[in-house]
Amino acid sequence: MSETSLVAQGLELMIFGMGVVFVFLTMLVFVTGFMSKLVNKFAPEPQPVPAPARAAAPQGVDPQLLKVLSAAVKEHRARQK
Amino acid sequence: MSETSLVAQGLELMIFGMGVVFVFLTMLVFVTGFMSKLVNKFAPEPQPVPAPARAAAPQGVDPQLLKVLSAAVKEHRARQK
Amino acid sequence: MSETSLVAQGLELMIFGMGVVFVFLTMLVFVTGFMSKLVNKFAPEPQPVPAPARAAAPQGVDPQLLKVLSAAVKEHRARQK
Amino acid sequence: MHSLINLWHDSGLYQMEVGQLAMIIVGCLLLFLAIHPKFQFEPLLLLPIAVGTIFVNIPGAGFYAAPVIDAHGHVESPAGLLYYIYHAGIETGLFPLLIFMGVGAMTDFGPLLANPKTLLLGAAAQFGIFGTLFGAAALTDAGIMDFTMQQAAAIGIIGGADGPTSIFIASKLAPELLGAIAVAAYSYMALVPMIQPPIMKALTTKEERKIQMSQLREVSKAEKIIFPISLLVLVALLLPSAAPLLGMFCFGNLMKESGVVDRLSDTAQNALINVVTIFLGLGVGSKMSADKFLNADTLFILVLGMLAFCVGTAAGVLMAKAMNKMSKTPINPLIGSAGVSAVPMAARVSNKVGLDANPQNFLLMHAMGPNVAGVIGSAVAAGVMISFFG
Amino acid sequence: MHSLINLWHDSGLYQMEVGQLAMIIVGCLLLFLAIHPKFQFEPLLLLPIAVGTIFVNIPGAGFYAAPVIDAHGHVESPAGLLYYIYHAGIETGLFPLLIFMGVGAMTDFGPLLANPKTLLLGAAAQFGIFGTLFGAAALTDAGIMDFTMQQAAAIGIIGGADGPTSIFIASKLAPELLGAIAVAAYSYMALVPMIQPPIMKALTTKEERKIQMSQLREVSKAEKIIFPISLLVLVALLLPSAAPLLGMFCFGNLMKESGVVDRLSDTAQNALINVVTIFLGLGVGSKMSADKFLNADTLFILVLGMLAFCVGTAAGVLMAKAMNKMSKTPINPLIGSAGVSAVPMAARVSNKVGLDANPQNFLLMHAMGPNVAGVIGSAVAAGVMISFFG
Amino acid sequence: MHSLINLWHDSGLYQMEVGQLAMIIVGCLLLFLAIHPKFQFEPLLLLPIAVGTIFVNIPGAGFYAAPVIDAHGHVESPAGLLYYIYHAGIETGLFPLLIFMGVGAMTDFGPLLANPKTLLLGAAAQFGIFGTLFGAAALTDAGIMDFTMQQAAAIGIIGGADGPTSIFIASKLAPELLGAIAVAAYSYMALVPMIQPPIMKALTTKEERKIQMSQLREVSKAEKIIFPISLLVLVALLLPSAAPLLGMFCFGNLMKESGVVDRLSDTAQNALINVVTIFLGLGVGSKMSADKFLNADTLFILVLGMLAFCVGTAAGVLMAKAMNKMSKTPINPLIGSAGVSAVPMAARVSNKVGLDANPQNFLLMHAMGPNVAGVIGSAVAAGVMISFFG
Ligand code: NA
Ligand code: NA
Ligand code: NA
Repeated sequence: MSETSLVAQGLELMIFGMGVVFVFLTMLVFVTGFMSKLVNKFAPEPQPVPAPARAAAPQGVDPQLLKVLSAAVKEHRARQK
Repeated sequence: MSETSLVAQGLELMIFGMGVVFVFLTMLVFVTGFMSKLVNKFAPEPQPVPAPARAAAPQGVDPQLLKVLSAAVKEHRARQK
Repeated sequence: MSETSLVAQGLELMIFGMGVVFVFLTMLVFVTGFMSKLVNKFAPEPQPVPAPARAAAPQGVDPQLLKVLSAAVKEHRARQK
Repeated sequence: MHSLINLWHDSGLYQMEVGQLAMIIVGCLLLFLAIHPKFQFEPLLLLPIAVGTIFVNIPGAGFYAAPVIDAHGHVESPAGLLYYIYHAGIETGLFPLLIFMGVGAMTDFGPLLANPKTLLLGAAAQFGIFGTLFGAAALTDAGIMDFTMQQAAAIGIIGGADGPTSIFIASKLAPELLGAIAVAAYSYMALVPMIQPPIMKALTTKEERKIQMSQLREVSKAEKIIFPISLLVLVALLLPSAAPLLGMFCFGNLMKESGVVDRLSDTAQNALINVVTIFLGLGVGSKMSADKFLNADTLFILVLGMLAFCVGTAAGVLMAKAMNKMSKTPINPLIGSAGVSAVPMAARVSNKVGLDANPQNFLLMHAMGPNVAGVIGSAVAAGVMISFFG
Repeated sequence: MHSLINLWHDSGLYQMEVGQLAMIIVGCLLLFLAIHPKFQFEPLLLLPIAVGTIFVNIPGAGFYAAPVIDAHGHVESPAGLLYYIYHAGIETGLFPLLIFMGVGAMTDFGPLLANPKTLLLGAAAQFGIFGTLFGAAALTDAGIMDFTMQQAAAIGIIGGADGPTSIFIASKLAPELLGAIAVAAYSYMALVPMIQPPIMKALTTKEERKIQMSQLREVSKAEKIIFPISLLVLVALLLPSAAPLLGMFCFGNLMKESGVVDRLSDTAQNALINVVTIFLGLGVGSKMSADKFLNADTLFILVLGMLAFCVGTAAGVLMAKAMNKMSKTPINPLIGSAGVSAVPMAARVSNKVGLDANPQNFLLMHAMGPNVAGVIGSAVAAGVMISFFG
Repeated sequence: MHSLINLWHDSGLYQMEVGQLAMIIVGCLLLFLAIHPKFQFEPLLLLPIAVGTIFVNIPGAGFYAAPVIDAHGHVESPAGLLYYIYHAGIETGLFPLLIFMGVGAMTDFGPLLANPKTLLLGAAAQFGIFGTLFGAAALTDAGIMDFTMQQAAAIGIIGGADGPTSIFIASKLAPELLGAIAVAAYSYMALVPMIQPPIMKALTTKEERKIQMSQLREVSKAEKIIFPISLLVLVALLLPSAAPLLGMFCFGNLMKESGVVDRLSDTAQNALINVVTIFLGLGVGSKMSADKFLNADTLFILVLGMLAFCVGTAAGVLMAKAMNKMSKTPINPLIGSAGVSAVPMAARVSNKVGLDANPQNFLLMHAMGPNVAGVIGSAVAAGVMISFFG
């Protein structure tokens, strides 16, 4: 490596590096596509899981409180009649 | 240790180990019982602490909840009119 | 240092230490005052930021919310009558 | 081009040995067991172990490379990630001890304090450890297996059904078996609902399984605070070699029960134990190299580990049967199986088998006593081993 | 008095060299850029870096003092805080790897999986890295600058627009430039909303900017779980030198997507990454000493780093233009610029420039694909460099 | 049997020396003081210290065993838990510095900025430190005690009423006294409500105690952000030896006040400080061995430490009296006692004694200024000592 000029080395690393990046990511495109096809063929999702409870209450809204709240709402409606 | 066969050593460690385990835990049974008696004699608990507030609201008031709450209040007021 | 007695060293460190502490904190008084003047001259705060939400609910279920909640419940009951 | 050839020589495809490939597949299999909804075997540990397994078997990635230090003490090239993790946290024993502290801070000794006799069930179930140890020694003498006494002890500890204890002992007595032992321990802990019930049913009559136990008394806060201190002092007096494990366990529990350092207890139960769990798993995975895992020893470890679970379960149940016969108050023998630890899975299994026999029979809280006693019991067994070999 | 003279000789006023004073002012300037509402340049990293810069330039404070060990191995005087942080976390590569794990646990590969072709945009944008590297090498050959090949590579990686990758590579290839490189990387990431739009507009027609893309399909949970494993295996087979960075990234993402270790994923995304971020910033700051920062190299690094961002942006946009011409489904060239990474800032820039051209054109989710592809791309580029120089 | 004899020889009962037993009892006593509702002396530190005390005095448990390394650098047997904790976190000074960062992130300099003159109260109260230091030196010269100058300084710092500062200085100047100094510091901080009021009342007239102070002005966000930077720069210029402590304090405060790195500030105030507190306490406990604690020095330390608190309190009150006489705006002398630090306990004591004299007199916010000034003051004093002995 000591012989070649820096610019030659830079050129080599540039071509070589971009080549590897493209080859790797192109292979990843195919692997991903293949994987997705396999998954959707053999393990199709029964239905898009809504998981609203988890999404809506990521941390700290505890069920206890929700219970209290819905009880309050119910009571409220009952009295409203 | 190099003289005795592995099976003899294994037997020794087995008997010895189970012995220690039983002795230790048996002593712990007595120590625990004795401790409990002492505690209940000299420092009987006045009443089982209920501590409901803390259990009900573990962490964070989340915005979601506030939204739900204010929506409920609005609805309430609307119906009240 | 090996020559002087401990009491002399102690005296020196005492006078010297208290001196430095006072000089440092006195300078800090001036620096702070100067800084505050500069800030209030060149970057006066438009208005004292209330930021009540953040201050009120640092961690845990904040009392503010509980107040709001119980107030709502009271109001609700009062109107119900 | 020259660099292209270098890259090819650096690539996994060129360097990969068949053993490494096999271990990467093993890693993927462990991931499957950790993640798939049908299994979900102790994913908190098994997932990081699986990833560590894959990492350490990637040829040329240097995850377990040793550091290169020049003559002046300067680092020429740093070590790999798993090298640092293993040597800083597992070789030193720090990670298992911190896990024990966190587990202590999550443990409620209430049911045990309400019925301290159940400590004996936790003692009996440790026969799984020592019986297996003896078995491994005997089979080695018979020429069937080839273990040292230390290795036999490290394999036996799988029967303690307690992950951190297994890792702590294996890293001291037989680090070369650490990977297989940890995987066996966590897998069988996850398999408790399948391993235990047949044994429990075979050793008990239907009548015994129907036995209802009298409700546990309330335990006061003071008792809960003094218990870990008493246990710590008892360990100090009788079995100091068990003091690191049980000491950290008691420390964690004391932080929780004292109620005066809630923020520390919280951190011990959450941020700290989670960080340590990630690193512990990766570090265990670092021992899952092909030469250490792909051999007959691993197979024997899996067989002996399973045996240890079965023997421990049986010993616990038989002890509970005996205690039921001698005790005035009724004791359902099904709670004996919970003495192996595997908290809280084993206690739930006791409860479930009890409910099968008698839909009114709620054994969960009764089984929690022997369950946490099993943790103490296997830590005591670990102390015996450290003292024996130390 | 004697001690008064000592104190004066110990004071900063007496000892301070002009370079140190200048660097403290640089530190204050970085603080200003991190904190002032008009800038707020990546404050999570820039604030600790700025404080570390001030710390390390206080004469006599010993923040980067080496430890003094006597002949028996006892510590006579301990090292400084930043010395420990740098050597434990940055020299070893641990901190960038842990950050990568946390970032993985925060990343959603959904948009990428819905449109895997966008991976190619993440590839193209890495031309910023290699073009700049070539430029630095050429300018050195021309006698304008004076960098080694390793330094050129470390500077080029700024174009990856990914902070931890830059720090990881710079600490390996050119630790003497680490401070300037990290500051440039984080500053330009913060400046993406100003750097990219002119380039994006110059390289696209108004018609192209108006192109609406078809809605992304739903991606199943199974795909999201299998993707990081596939990526990890691919890295293992093809480019092991990229395995530390991408492996930890995949590990973090797998913790998140598997859904079975939520508490670990949570900790990786919060407590752990926060602690590491504090230390990483301080550690980077420890390399901001006057002799390393106040020289022409820093100026060149800032210029070349900016160039790298511009070239990467342009390459991404041009690649997207080409793909739009070849693809059946329309591809808005504006999403190409997101391939540089700078997640999620660059994707937001694509969205904003798209909205300027067509108020109905929501590109955000489409740009998230190339955006995370850019992270993978620059980690691959980093792997190439490690393999090249290793 | 042989192994039974070994076990007996390994047991605590066989090995325990009377000093170790006494120290275990001391540990239990500290637990009592930390946990019992009547005391609850700074439990966050005292509980881990107490547990560490018990740990290190268990004979044969090896909590403070040194590692055994063979000739090739391989670990033959790892060190004990407390050995690692002490050498990694206390000997290096890392733990006190991280605590200081966390405390900085919890501190509000608002009251101090509204009335910067109160910084002088924080200065005056440091006379507790230097007066005690002088006392210890004089009593040693008189042959009553036997301390070196370094030890005298480390004892004096107890009067700073600031735990981490005490530990930081003691670990540098007199590690052999660390245990006793830390226990004294934290215990007396907890006893502030009993130590201070008599002194405060003795030195003030009822009229003085009734003085109401004018309401503090609002302090802007910009001032709060610039203050820690100013303080850091002033330290850099004048007293670099105080820069580690005050630098980390300012860093923490800047993270909080800047408002741009809330997640880092959060972690510094919670997960990180909690983890470090656990380890700091255990590490301090590791110095509580019988030979270091059960001697006359400890007694003298307890006496001198108490004296330091009293002298500091008195100096603060007298300074406040003097300032009240010279100042145009009224200053209640009771806020002077808060200058010792012990945040926020000492400020609450000022408030309470004020309320006793005049139920309309709310001094809490006024006392918070000198209270945080006391932290700065004792860190400055620490810097003086490091410079003097360094
Ligand atoms: Na067990
Ligand atoms: Na990138
Ligand atoms: Na103080």
